[in-house]
Amino acid sequence: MSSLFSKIIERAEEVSEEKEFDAVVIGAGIAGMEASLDLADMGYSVLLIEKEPTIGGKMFLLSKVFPTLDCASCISTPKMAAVAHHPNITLWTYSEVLKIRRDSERGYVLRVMKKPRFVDESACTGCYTCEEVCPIDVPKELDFNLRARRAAYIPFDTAVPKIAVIDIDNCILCGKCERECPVNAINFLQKPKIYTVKAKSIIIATGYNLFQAEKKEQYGFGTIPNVVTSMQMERLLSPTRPFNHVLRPMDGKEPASIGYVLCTGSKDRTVGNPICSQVCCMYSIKQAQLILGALPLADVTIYYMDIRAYGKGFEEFYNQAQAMGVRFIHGRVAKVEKGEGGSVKVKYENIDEGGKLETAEHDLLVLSVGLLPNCEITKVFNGISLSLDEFGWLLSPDPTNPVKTNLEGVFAAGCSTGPKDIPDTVVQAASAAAECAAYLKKVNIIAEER
Amino acid sequence: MLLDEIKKMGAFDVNACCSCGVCTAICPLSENGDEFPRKMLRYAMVGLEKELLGSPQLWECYYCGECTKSCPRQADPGGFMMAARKYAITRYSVGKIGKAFYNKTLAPLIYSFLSVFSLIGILLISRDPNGTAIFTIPEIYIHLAGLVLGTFVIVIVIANLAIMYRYISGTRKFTKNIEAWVNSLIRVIIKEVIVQERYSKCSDRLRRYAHLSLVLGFILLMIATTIDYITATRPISGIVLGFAGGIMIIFGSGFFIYQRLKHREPYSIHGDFIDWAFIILIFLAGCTGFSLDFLTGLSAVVMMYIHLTVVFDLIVTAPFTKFAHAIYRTFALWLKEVQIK
Amino acid sequence: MTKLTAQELRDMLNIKIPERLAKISKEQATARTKIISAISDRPKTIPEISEEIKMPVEKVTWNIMTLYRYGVVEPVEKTDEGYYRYRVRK
Amino acid sequence: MQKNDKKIGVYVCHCGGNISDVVDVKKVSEEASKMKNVAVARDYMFMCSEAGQKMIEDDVKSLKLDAVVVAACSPKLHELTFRNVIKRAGGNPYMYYHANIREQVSWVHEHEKEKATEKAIREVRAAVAYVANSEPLEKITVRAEKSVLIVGGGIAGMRAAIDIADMGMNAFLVEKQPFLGGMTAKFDQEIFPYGKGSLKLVNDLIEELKKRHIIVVFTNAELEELSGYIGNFLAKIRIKPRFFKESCKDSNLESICPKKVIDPETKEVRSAIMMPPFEGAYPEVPAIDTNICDFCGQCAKACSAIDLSQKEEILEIKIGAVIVATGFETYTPKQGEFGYGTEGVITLSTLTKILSKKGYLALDGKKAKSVAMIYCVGSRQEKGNQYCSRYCCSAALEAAISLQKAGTRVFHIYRDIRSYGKNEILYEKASIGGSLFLKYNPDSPPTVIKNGGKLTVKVKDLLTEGKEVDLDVDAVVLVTGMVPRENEKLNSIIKVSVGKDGFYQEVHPKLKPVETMISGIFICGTAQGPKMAVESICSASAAAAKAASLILKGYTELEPFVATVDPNLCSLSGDCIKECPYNAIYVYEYEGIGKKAKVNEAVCKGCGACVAVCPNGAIQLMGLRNIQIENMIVNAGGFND
Amino acid sequence: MPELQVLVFSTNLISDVGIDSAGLMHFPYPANTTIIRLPCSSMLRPEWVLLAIKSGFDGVFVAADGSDCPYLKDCTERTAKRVDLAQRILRENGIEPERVKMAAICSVCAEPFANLIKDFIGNLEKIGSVRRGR
Repeated sequence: MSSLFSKIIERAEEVSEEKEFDAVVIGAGIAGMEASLDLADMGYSVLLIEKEPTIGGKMFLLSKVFPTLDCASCISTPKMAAVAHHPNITLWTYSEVLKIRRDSERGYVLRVMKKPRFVDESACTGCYTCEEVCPIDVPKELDFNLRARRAAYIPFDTAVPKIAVIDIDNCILCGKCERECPVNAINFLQKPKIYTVKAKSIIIATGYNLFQAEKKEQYGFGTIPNVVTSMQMERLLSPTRPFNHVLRPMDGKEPASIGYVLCTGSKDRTVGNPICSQVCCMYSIKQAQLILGALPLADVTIYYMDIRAYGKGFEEFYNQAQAMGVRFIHGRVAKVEKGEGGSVKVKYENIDEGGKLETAEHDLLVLSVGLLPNCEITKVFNGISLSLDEFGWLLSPDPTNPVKTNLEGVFAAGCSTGPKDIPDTVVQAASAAAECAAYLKKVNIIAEER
Repeated sequence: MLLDEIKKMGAFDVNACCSCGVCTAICPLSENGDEFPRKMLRYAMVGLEKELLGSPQLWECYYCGECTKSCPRQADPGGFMMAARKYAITRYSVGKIGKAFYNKTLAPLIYSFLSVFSLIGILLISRDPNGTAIFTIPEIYIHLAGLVLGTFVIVIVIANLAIMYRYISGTRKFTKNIEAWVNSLIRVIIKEVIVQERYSKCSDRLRRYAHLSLVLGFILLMIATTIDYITATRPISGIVLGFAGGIMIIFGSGFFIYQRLKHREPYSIHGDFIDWAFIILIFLAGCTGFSLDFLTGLSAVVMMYIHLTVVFDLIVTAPFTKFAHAIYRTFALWLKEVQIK
Repeated sequence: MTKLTAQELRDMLNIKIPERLAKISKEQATARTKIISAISDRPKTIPEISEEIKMPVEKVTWNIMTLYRYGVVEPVEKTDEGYYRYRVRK
Repeated sequence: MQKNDKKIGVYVCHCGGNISDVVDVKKVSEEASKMKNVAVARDYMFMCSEAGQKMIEDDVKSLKLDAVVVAACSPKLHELTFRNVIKRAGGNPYMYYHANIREQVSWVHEHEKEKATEKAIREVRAAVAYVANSEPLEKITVRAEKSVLIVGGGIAGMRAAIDIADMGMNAFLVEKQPFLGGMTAKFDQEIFPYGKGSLKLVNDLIEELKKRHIIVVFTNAELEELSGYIGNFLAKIRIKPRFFKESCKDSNLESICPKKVIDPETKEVRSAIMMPPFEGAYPEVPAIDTNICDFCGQCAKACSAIDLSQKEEILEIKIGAVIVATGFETYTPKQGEFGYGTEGVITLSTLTKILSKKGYLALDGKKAKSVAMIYCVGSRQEKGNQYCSRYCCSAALEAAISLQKAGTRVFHIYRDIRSYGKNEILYEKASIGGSLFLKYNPDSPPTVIKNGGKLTVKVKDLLTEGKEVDLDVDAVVLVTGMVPRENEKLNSIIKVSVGKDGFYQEVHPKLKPVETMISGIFICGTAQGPKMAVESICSASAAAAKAASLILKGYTELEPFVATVDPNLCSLSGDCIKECPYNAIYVYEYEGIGKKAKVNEAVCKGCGACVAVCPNGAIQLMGLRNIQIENMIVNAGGFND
Repeated sequence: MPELQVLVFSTNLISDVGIDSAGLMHFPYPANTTIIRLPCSSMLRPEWVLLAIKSGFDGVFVAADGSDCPYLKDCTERTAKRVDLAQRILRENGIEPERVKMAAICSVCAEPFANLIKDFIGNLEKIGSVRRGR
């Protein structure tokens, strides 16, 4: 079935005017934003490209962040605003890089498609009218399908830019939104626009993909109710939560007992990912603490293999969770089964307690899903290739300069080279900015000498 | 070192184990208090030989492969259990004779020797007192030889079981109630030998049927042979039972050979000489025995010789080869039933 | 009044609306109406609504939470079993 | 009184429930709207969001607000955000007060909702009183020296220096030891998954460093004094003499030197002459350790390159920023801690040193057949270092793999194996290579016993039903972690605060991971906290990036919160001059007024100590003038209404 | 008796952070507090304490920087001098000098702060409100 969107893509028009930037940053998550801001502060012109309709990546969807427990929005939203307002940063959301080729004279030439939102960006005020009148309910991706959004929607309350977008593949073209829009911003005749962009350097900050929990069949995600992923739990705990409280997605009950299955999709050769995802232990511990804040009477049990509280302040945070009464059980959950009344049964070996085989029942089971590479971008490189390592992350060949890739002038920031927590991501993004700035300086000197 | 010894028997990947416990929790047979396979792995890795050999759990496993399929480190715990059982067979056997059967050069030699020995014996026994009809065998000699052989094997088996009991009684205590012992034995024989109830918990149903048909086939053949022996003729009941038993054995062993050739399931990937010898001998025993009912004349006699040789090989080596698992498993399950928790 | 761009696009690309979407839109509308009418007399919990309108609990939850986020319904109180009762927002 | 025609906007944030679940934000904004001078008062879900910011921006423009109050989270998070909003709207960013009603109200008074609301109102009232008396301020622009001082010549310091140079600034690298390379050079271990040894990493960085003439390297040198402020620091560097004019061909020098000492780190005997410790070391010239040398002159007789008359120098340099990359020290176990002090019990750092030299472990000449590694020694302790040292699990696993290659069996006695990320492969490799892992409970730690020349480790192995396992081994390796470098002197010079764990404290782990409370001073590498080599390098270039974004332009802007003297009120009591810790106040001849006190804005840090002692209230802090504080005090309670 | 009211002077970089951390870690303390930030506690002019009492506050708590102060090594001593002076002024005005108290609050002193402020208010309750006459 050819989707409507693909038909519209065929109507794409080329924009003849070429744009030029010192650096193009691909991916506007926390890493992309940080790298862009640093470069922009140093005076370089930056084009920040994001394929989603809003910037912010995954961080702004989180509840609070470990180990300081400050709210993720409070850190990411101001950064998002700063990116949007910085005079040296050009921000293209809902845009995709189609092709990148090397040009000996000018560095890199990119073809970038700005997808149509079917909403006039300059007119939209983000008033939600279109979303309210739209008749189509679609699972909301940014709430990990815990509730619906509409086919015409504003991605998120704290989205940047806060502009509506129409999901044309789920649209019935009824025109209700168009009729109701108070500023007449909706225009279904918008076409995709393809730009040619010249850039001296590129920073890749495409982040990661979450492990798709349904692939681990034994854990029953998608088939057993009340088995959720940690990202769904993150949403349930966040101040912008989709529900009115921390509730089970099956029947809206307040869970009295919550289990966490660590290493879902990590350290597991049966799903093809032998490495550790670095963050799951800590975010699970954090969520456990938050749950005890939201539901003080709840029991929280974490099934782990090794607790990896390795970063600054992490061990202390882990100790704090233990002191709060979070139960830690050494043993990888083998099987998840449906219990009575929406409960979820887990079977595991309690290794540290003499290796007893045990079954526990929880109201809600959270699968702490791992991080997988998101390096699709390597496919758009034309005539040159950007190398990946054996696990599918971007290859960083040189330990003296870990943000460098195999291509000159292409740098990696954040999770593109491997799983990372937020502090490491921010540090690495700044590092990429430094190396990029150093590279730009060199390129400029060479250009001047010519 | 213990682990190295076991690794020689096939547990090639066991070192990869990181003690996550998935194998134990996924195992359909493992139960609270008698967990396996991870504990068995640990005993072997840490070098706790007494604990390992004293674990009846070794014999509870049917190697369905669930643990191996779900092992995140691909440490093949199922393969380890198999290897550990082989190791236990060598350790339980009197004078550690069993070890020879797991030696790649010794084992074929032993089998060749046994086969030649049995052939000569058969030929000797089959000599007519008049010295004329060499190829007619009075069945009484065969049965007699079988009886001697049987007694010999049974004595060794009992001695082996005594060794096994000593190990297991080192790790657990048993009831002193004789009645309980007897009742448990009957229960175990019915539930675990004849019906193989526990095996039904494993997911691969076809494999269970194959195994069950092997076991039942053997039992049927045993009954048939006994009937033959007692009646000294071939009554119709014996023929029917023998016929059925033959088919069941051919199906069962054929299935396992096919699986091994296909190399798809975890349990069929690795296998050394002794595994193949065991299963091929069973298959041959089934086929030759079965064909006896259809053949006449010289071909029947030749087939009979082959059949007898194969059966001889199988039975004489039974206490030292995989065949022994039938008796060790039954014994282990029996001991589990009478143990005091 | 000028023609809607939605209509124009439809005509231009000769688009037929997939049945899937038409069905979704109809189903959603009836589901919403049913839920709202079920709680119009008094606030109810999700299992109660599910029982009353014979709709799977998962579906009721999904719809209730969507309606809650769009400001149509609101939680009132929590039952001892840990369920919230929802009512139509005045 | 002040002119009271200011228009103030008050914005109360819900913080998505963080505040509004406790504080009745509607009531706060309602009360605020009744306050004097308040033109508009609103509440909103997330003031810091794009939409919230736009709301304020629009109000400032359309209502022509003079000043703004936002009542939200801690000002440490968003004060700057909202100042920028006002700036964007065309207002003066200093006509602003950030009332903290989250950390200091809603989060602590959860159970007293009404009183919390009242407190929030008081805070807003104080804030309104503040801005009602505020006046527009401008940032102070200070010319910035486009050069950076990097303290520490390990991998982090070298990386930072290279980046600083490459971005177009001058770099001064100061290393206390006679040679560059730091800790990484001492442990040659493969860096996973790069397949490169750490010594190679050091050598590569040294090569890069040498290529850049813009980088000035001082070895055998220490930061002696640091004065000034961001963009205009003045650093005094003490350079100790090497006593070598050039490299010396005679390799026997070390034996000629009669002074011998056991090196505390390598435990090896060395002389006072320190030869380059590895091939490619920088500088290539040897140095004499003055702590040991008694200037007997024997070496000078043997080698003409030695000049014992060299003198210590003190150099003054002007710099715009400082990057502190002083690294870590390895934890030294206490005597008896897991058998430490017994023969055959060594630390991980000793093991790596031995492995890098020999490739195998041999004690008493015999190759060790088996080794037990005890993890978390000096880390994750209930008493002592609570933190996890991050690198040790992976480093120990790496060492185990090398040991196994050499035929040594390894037992790992651990608590949690923290081989995070791709390092998990090391864990797997060590496992497959034959390592045995035994997990211990910290409540019953393993014991190391030496009996008749035999080492035995007793451990209750949680993985094997808690059974006690006795391991007879040839050596025990204590997997020791990182401890902060003790550096009292440097700490007193740079005044960067130190966290509970003893490492330098960053401003915020996510927002400002390499910045310190003192603007212009950055931290990176293991000085900030335990890290792997590659992570150290990343944080070093991050620090370089942050320094660059501050000073690369050649000027920097400072907050205008400095003291200022009203010469008309000043009686030149001299109290403020005495009180100022930065010598920022001096006597100045004002035209037509005469000699009065005056403040050097660029030096003043705005602590306000002078304000307190002025008998006349003549010296005041910009942005927090006495009248503002007094008005806050008078109005906050609202008791006089 | 009207509820006692306490004015707290905190410092931007250290003690305010400590008070924030009481919030972060949810260590409750009485809500009848109002907090005003100074850059450093040594900025406190003694007469401000008198002003606070006269403006209706029943007590003033000075959360000093202690040894963590980024500005001054001897911050505590300097602040102590100011508080001494403030007590003298209070006494001269017939007000109990116990109404002002100082303590060093470090940036992670969440629990100590909560306890100190509770104690301080407890002591004030013995003296009573300054507004008792009103």
